[in-house]
Amino acid sequence: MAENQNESYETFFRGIWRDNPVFVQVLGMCPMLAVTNSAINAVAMGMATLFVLVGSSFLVSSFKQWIPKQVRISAFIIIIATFVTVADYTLLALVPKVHKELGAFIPLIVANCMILGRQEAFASRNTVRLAVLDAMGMAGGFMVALFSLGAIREILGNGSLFGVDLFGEHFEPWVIMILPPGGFLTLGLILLFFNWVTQQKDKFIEQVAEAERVASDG
Amino acid sequence: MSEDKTPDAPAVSSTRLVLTLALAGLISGVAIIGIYEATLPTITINKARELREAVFKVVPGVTRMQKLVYKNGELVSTTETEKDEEPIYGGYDDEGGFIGYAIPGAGPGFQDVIGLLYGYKPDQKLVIGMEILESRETPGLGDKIYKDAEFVANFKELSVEPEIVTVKKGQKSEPNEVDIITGASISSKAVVRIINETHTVWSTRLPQPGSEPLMTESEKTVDEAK
Amino acid sequence: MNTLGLLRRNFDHGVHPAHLKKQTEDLAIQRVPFVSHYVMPLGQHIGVPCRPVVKVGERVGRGQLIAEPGGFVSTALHSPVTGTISEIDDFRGADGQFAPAIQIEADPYATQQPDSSAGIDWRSLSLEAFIGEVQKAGIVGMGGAAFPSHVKFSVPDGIKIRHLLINGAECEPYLTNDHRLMVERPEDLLMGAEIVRQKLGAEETIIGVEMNKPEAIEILQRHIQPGQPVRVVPLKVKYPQGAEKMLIKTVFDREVPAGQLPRDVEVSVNNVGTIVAIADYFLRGLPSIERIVTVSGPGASYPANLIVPLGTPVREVLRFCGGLKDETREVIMGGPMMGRPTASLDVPVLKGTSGILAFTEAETARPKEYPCIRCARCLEACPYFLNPSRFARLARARMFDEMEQYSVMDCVECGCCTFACPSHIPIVQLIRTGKDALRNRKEKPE
Amino acid sequence: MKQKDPDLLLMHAPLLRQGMTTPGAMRDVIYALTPVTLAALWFFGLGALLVLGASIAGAVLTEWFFALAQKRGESLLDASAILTGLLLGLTLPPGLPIWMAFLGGVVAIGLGKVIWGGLGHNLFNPALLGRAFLLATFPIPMTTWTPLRGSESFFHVSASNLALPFMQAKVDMVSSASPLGLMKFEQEVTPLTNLMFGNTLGSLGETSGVLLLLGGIYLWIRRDLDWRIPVSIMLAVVVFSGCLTLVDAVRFPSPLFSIFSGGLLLGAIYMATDPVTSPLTPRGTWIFGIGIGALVVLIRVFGGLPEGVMYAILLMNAATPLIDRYTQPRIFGR
Amino acid sequence: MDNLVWIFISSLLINNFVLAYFLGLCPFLGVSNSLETSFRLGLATIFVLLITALCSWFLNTYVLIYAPYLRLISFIVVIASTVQFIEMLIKKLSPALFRAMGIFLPLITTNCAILGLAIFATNRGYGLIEGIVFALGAGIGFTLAMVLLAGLREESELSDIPKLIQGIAMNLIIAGILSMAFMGFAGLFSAV
Repeated sequence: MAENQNESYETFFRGIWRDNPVFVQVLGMCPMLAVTNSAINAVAMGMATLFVLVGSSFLVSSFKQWIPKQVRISAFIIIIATFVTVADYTLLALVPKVHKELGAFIPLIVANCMILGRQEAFASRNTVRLAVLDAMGMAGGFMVALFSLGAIREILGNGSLFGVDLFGEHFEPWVIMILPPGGFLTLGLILLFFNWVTQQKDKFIEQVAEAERVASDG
Repeated sequence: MSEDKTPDAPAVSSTRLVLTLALAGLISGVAIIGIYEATLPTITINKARELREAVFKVVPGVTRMQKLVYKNGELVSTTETEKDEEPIYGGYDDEGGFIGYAIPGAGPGFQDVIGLLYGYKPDQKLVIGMEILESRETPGLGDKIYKDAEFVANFKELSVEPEIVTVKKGQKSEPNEVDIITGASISSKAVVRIINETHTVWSTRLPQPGSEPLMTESEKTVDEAK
Repeated sequence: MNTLGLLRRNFDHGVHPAHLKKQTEDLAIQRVPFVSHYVMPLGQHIGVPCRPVVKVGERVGRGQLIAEPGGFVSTALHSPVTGTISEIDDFRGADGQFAPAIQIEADPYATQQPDSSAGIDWRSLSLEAFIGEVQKAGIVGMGGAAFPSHVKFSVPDGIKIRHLLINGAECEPYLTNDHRLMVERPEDLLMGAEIVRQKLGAEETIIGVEMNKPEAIEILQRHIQPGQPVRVVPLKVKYPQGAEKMLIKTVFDREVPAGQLPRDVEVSVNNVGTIVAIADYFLRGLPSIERIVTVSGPGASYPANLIVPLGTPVREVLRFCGGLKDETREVIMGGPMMGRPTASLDVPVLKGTSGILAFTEAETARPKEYPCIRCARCLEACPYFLNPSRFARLARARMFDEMEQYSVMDCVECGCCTFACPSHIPIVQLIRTGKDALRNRKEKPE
Repeated sequence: MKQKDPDLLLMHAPLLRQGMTTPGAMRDVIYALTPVTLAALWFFGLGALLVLGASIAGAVLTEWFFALAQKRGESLLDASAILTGLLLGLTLPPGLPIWMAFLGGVVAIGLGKVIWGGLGHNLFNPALLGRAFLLATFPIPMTTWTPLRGSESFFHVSASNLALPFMQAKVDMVSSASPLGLMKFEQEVTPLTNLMFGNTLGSLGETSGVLLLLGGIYLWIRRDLDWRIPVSIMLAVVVFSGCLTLVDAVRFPSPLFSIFSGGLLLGAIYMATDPVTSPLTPRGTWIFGIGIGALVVLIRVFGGLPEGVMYAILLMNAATPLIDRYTQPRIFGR
Repeated sequence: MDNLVWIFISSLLINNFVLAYFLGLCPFLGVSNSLETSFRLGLATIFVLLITALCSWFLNTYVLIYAPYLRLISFIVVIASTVQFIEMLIKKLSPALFRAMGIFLPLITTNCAILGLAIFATNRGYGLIEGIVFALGAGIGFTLAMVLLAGLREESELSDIPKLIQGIAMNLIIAGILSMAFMGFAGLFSAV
């Protein structure tokens, strides 16, 4: 049971950082860049993705025995599309303003390679429990990425976070940040930072390993 | 694309493949129709409210409205939505007296399509209000077409005779002139152009002032309080 | 097009290094005295090394055959001096590599008269016999490449040489050996040219001389007999005017197709020194045992144009001209653009050694190398219209296949690109790395 | 007597080099820009100096910082960072807050050069990249043209220059449109003499056509400049705008106006000719120049912006690898 | 007519699918390492986009007015089968091309550009001709962006790009710069 616990924990948190779908696997770029011009949009998109990913992972892992391999991709896509449609209508009914901002990118969740990828690589091969945990981890990681990008872009580009003014009225907004180039550049720089952190970490681990080796040799 | 994987997949009859997909389709269809039916009322209400708010904004003083379409040479009231129709909206006061039209228009702006709605008083040939519904203009510059109150104020009382023209900021002297926004001339000119173009289309379709379609009873009942 | 070409009389691109010939151009050729020993490497020419026909301890006369051709693309070697074979072994060459060579101890008491002094009746020779004689005489291209001349003269069936083009361009700075030959031995040059022309059956002889040698042009023109089918063509001063394909482009306004030889456009190009060597052999029976060498450069105490017996150690040649100045940092065999540096002064003068140049700090100091800023000066310099900048970048990225796609093998390493590079990138070396890598790959398929 | 051999080096041929060096070429460009810079100071006063200083400082400090971080060192000696900063500064409006100019310098070097691997490796003109970033980031300050100094003291600095970092500029004077803006939005033609001698509004370095041309001639004489690029750009602009003028002389500006207005000369002579980001091959440079000219006319006349030189050059920079690839010179004998 | 020109220019340059709408980023960032492949993939995408425009117009006109909720599902199914068809076609006609694109062909299905085109065209109520012009502009714009990026990437392979930046981060930054350069086209042909 303890091991199982460990595995669940691992499955969940893997998606957040180590295998982060955006920063590490570089998946799901389209919604990533298109809707992150404000934090609220990013979060809404993240929630919608979470809903779709968790829902379809649950279904796929539940019915994995009954889905023949030959048509699995089509079946996955139908399942995903169903959940996306549900999310689309729900958002339209509940928060029409946000839906208008996200526009065409809600239906485009279907085309997010990350979701299909998780079905193929994980949900269709694991238990329901793990599949849902993995989906939550991945979607969580996706949301972290969306949010950090959205927050950076909104803070610099509009001087606000979730619409709350941060710097007073004399702040000069960096308009580029909420324009398309700002999306590309910010994500590029975040990835750069991520690379750098990973590199430093690897270096550190190496140094520790080296020190241990020296110690054990000595 | 799964050719290389076929060998290790168990042989499955094609009937079963089709059945599986059909079943999946069925389930998804049911789910989709379910959510559609469940959310449709709210969505319809939301949309109607949004539209009404916009119409009320561009035609001040309006409390009731109805959709009008141009059909067979005359402007008639309708509640149905048909494809390829371009509706406008008639605005009325509580007594059903006609106040003005709200006419939607769209056209290319600086970045992307600008969609707007403007209020029009046919007897005075005046634009009496303008609201941008859709735009992706540059934040800080082009978005002034709806963020800059001074610019929007241009459209509170704007003559369309002979046509709306743009002038440099602060030089407005005639009733048909609009002060453009410094640094966002393209966007502000686009707004004016869209109104001009839309007006050219509709000026011939609108009936003589005084003979506007009457407010129909059916609309009145659907109308909710603001 | 042809008229235009004649008016233009030039090849495209190329560079304009300073001539630097003033030091030696008016110095008459002097003979270097015989020294105590000589080293004759067996591979002085392009192609297969020759095979020694003498043994250690054997006495040889000056001009006596000491090694025979090792194949068709190979040539004979003669003793430059009367003396005794003291060693047949590997000797260190200018590039620092060991290669087989014959060392000869000179006989200090010998007269040093050549073995044979009788000419050869060249008129009666057939073309094949003539070619055989040229191989026997050990004559190679004296311009620097040292390509066996008889191979050049052997034209496959179906091709006819119509023009004999004599290369007196001498476009390398500093060098004046060809210039002095033209000034001092115009009759021999014209006679040698006549022999080759008649044997090859060419219609005319054209001597291309760069315009910075007006004296040579004037003297040659004066010596041409009326009716003799010889023209002297003054050439624009530009490096590498002396590269045979460039010379052909200048004179005939024709491009030798890539991968083909001058003979494919009905031309045979030979250096002035080669032609004089042919004259020496057929008129006087003197095989290729000495050559003219220009000693110059800022590090040379007394610059000179010298007749040097082949195999003379560079040290001895330099000693004859008063040695090197103290500030000398580098000694180059050949011209400053394409010559090779030598690691030791004990290396001998070879058939292809056109000059011995001593350079000081000022010439060898390499300014800091900057990144390539893609200024395209190398493209404007490259006479083969290659893209050296790209080669250099590709070579650095070790993308050799891409280099081949950009035709790196067409490069002749003339050095124009490196000369022109404001960022001081050693482009030629980088190209050589690429070419070597490609060649090695070819030799070991898979 | 045995002579002692010197220690022989094995430097490879060619041992001769022509005299020009890369840093020398950079310095030449800076010299060529000196008159323009002085003219900018004359026309716009101390504010211009602050803006130029800030952009140069931004560029040089960034270069220095990354040189330290990557332990490359010495990269300041080639003067390229100073040149980038200067070029960027000359494309900025005189009233720009200096913190923005500084940021522009940082972006120009950081995004335009360092991440590509330094000098010679960037594929976009760093100065223009810095400017494009600034224009997209601060569209209003970047298109606010303060008037000429006129009778104001040289030491008068516009308050907008001194805005606090990250804060908006206080606009303390009525700004007007640049000649191109006037042309585009008001169909008002600025007299040519004003354009030629710099007596107009605009970016610091783009006002004086004559001085820009003089600098270009100096560079051409010094062989630091590929004449094909400016010539083909100007030819293309003249041809395209000439055709349009023939169609409608009121709506479309004359060729001479097109050449002398805006940043065309500055861009054509000093930015497009940046060897690093322009094609290598002669044929390529013609295509490059004509492309820039065509895009400039397209954007100026049919686009939403009054000026398009910067975008035209950046777009052609992006196309340069393709141009280079398809315009490889015919190899000798092939 | 003016409208068609604007739709074309807008989808080609001003609102380039990749550089302004972020559609089709997977192949844009993934396949663009070789010019040749990029160009071919671009052509394939143009083709698929045109088919998509036709399909979505058909669906919009004859199916979706009765069942708007089926929009997403029907788009996906139709597009996926079209791509399957293209894949088979390419496999048959040009095995070399098929090999060159390998795993990326199925990716066209999940390429957001395809679905995005259908959705945008529906949202904007484009007719058949407008839809085709839109698809053409978007497809050429996608190819243009792909080819430009591929050229830049091939060239930058010869550069000393620091290790840290190489890869996706660099591609994103190049894309950002391209996107910035494309901003110059804003307002093109709408101002006149």
